[in-house]
Amino acid sequence: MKNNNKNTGNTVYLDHAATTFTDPVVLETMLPYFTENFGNPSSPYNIAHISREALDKARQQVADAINADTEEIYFTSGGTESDNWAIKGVAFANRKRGNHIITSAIEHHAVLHTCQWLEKQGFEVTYLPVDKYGQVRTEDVKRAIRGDTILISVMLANNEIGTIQPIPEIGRIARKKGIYFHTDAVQGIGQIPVDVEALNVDLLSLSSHKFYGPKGVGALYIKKGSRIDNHSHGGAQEKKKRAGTENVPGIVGMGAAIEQAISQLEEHAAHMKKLRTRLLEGLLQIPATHLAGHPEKRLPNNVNVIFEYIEGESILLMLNSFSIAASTGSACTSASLEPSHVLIACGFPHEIAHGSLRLTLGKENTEDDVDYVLQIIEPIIKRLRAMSPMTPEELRK
Amino acid sequence: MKNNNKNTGNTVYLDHAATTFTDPVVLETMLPYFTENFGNPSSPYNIAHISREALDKARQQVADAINADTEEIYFTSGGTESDNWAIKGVAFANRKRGNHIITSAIEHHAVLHTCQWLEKQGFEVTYLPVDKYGQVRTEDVKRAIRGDTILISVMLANNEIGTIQPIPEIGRIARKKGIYFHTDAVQGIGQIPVDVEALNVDLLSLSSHKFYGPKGVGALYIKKGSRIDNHSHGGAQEKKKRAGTENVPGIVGMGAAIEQAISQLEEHAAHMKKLRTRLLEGLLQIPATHLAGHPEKRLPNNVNVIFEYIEGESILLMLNSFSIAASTGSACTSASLEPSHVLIACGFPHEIAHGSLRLTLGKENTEDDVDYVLQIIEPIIKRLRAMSPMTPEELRK
Amino acid sequence: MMYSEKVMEHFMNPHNVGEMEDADGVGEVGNPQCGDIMRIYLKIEDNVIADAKFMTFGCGAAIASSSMATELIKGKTLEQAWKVTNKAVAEALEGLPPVKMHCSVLAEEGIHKAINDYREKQGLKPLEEKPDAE
Ligand SMILES: Cc1ncc(COP(=O)(O)O)c(C=O)c1O
Ligand SMILES: Cc1ncc(COP(=O)(O)O)c(C=O)c1O
Ligand code: FES
Ligand code: FES
Repeated sequence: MKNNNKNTGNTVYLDHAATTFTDPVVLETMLPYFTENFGNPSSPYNIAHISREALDKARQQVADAINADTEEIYFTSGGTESDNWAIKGVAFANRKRGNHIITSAIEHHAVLHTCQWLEKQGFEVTYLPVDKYGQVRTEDVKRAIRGDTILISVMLANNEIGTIQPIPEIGRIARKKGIYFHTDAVQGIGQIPVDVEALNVDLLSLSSHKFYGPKGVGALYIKKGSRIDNHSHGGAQEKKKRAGTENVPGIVGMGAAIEQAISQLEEHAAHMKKLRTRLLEGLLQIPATHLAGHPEKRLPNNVNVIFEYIEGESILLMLNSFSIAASTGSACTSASLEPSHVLIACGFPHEIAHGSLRLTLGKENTEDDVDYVLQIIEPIIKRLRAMSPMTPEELRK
Repeated sequence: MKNNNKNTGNTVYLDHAATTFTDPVVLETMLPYFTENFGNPSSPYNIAHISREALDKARQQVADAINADTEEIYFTSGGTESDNWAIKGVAFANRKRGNHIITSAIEHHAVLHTCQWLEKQGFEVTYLPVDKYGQVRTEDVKRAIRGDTILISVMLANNEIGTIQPIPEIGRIARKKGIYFHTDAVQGIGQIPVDVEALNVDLLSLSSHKFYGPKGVGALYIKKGSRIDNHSHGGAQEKKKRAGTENVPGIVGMGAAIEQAISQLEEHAAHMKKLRTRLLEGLLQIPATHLAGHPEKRLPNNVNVIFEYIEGESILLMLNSFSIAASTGSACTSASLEPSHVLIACGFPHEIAHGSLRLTLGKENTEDDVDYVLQIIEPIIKRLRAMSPMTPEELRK
Repeated sequence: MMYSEKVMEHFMNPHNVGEMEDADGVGEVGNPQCGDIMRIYLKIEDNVIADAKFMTFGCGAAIASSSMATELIKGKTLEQAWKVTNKAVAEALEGLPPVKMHCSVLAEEGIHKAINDYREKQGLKPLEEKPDAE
């Protein structure tokens, strides 16, 4: 019954939003850059020239994937660095123009915690609310804009509930007002089309390990002419904006992975949607189960459901004992002992948010995986509800 | 005659200070973490537990290598990030105590450019001069200290001339005054013993690709109790000080590489010194050739010579045509068209600094490599001098 | 997983789960910070805990702690049971991760509340919580 995938072994891995394995084809492209083609791209001899060309190629692959120019792509160490750089970099470089920033309540912590830190540095930040599906309302964006607003940052698609945000519309508003617009596309890329022109963005964050590339590498798209502080100081790498010897194998891997992800986009999305529908239909058969996030405007690989009366970590533990890997927004798995800020922003009460289960599909998943999960999960929910003092009588049987 | 190494192919690679290949043994340890053991270390299921344990092990390996505690090791994306974080992080976190920083004129750009940037933010920076061997004088450190000095940053060993700095002594001075002391040990580790206790440092930077580990990963040692700002904001990784999904394969590689480097330290240094002596003796046979850096207090793998009357880039080009990879401090290879700030700080006039050649040995180099280089280089120097209007008559023959 | 084998054993196959119709003492506690709820039922005969049951809404540590705590107090006098600390529960579980210690505190508090519920029904003065119950 269980899938036996060559990467995930006998685990049914349903946490692709947390990270993906590096595709063996991608890893293959990286390997020569660890050993033979190991030269420092800044060096002036043949062996280093190969590294430089590899960087150029990867930059082209990333640029092509999001319809940007190669000079607009800056490699970073991951999505968090890209988000931190975009937001701090634009904030400080444009402080003379104003010190107000707009973001949303459901951003990834890489954006939220950066904004909170900026508040301590004297910036003012508006955190936009979302509707019950986790969508930012464009009218709220319009209303939040002030004369001193210098940056808007709203994610393309949410990592927990998969809700896709109205980025092109927000971008249009931002552009009309001459306000920088950043989007965190870490979860979107490889799942839905990402085109910096169509999205009307000035900055866009990517992270390689979310689309079958290696961990520890990402990119920031910076539209030509944008005013942004350099991220780090040192050598002349990345046009002097982000110093440090380049992670050549990682960047090569990111390039190969994004090219593959884009070339397989439609096929992949269709596969994901099919599995998602099957999975979701099965899960919603379980009583007192709710979908979190938007029913349609969501990432094709994201399922997020809430089982009332029980707690997410215990669901994960039981799933783990059946070799199913998943995620939850329960407070009990977070260091802060607060349930997911995303579910709370969608209006779920604390005790309900506790029962969340996120299943994010990946390309290696099969219908058998879905059926296996459905078969395993129902008795788990029943057992946990049987133990819970909150479960109403009729659900205990 | 030429070495045929399985990593450097038919290149005689003598630029190990720029970067090293990833040791195949190290790469081997990394591979499972790209594919099977790919879980996100923050996730609560078995497949992720393996990643967490791998991080723990690597952190132990790095801690052991420099005689630190595991809680004092923070993984970064490389030496540049470590330097940037150490200096900016301490500067801003301790601004209330003072805004004066001391560093040296021969630091890597990752330190120098960071300090220059801090000057724009209102900090005052003293750049200590060096003697003709490139050494900072401890009396100069003492003299430079003011009531508002909050940080001293002096590198352990210089990347261009290999000169080893009196770090334990500077550390003693800093500690007595209660001033944070950072050292950039990027070039030292794996070549000379590095012990944070013996060095009296509070912060120490490392970069994996300088000791046969992968590129794109480094570490910052932060002594317990140090006051330093967080580097990036987001998830709770690296004890909330440096957010971002960990580069697990890279970190595993860094751990394996540093353990290997330390276990082979003496043997490696002896091998390097033997080759270095042979190489240097041969090079100094060439007339009007000078050693740059300290004759004894230098990294065992570093040779830096200056050939009068000619220019480094042309030497590199010719060496490259004979498959020899090397480096120069000539202005002609630097984007800024300035010769090496290190050679200038040592007192070499501009036109002399132009003729520098850095050869940094590595573990795969052999006596045959050295003999090959010596055989190739003499006629190259002769040819270039024959073309140069500056060459005195007696050297043209 | 971050839990000990013992925790997983008690989580996967918890002892003493269920409601108790004719309980002599019931204690319900919850950690508002975390939104978890634990209900402890006691059957008491001659000042001895003849049976204990629990219902818990919470994480793996909370469920395993409920199971272990009820197991530990069965057969003990009320005075002995009162002295079963959250530390004893955690130790019996071969340790809990530091961030999960508060889940075992819940078990200790639940037992105390159930014992005092019984005492009050008997017209006895409730026992006092030690201020440093942690
Ligand atoms: C939406 C979003 N933004 C940013 C990040 C951070 O990326 P990384 O962990 O690669 O730094 C993640 C993933 O954790 C994410 O899902
Ligand atoms: C002394 C020194 N510090 C810092 C660095 C920067 O390290 P990285 O290029 O890994 O960021 C280097 C190498 O380039 C170096 O030699
Ligand atoms: S002579 Fe051409 S750059 Fe110096
Ligand atoms: S019940 Fe929430 S952490 Fe244990």
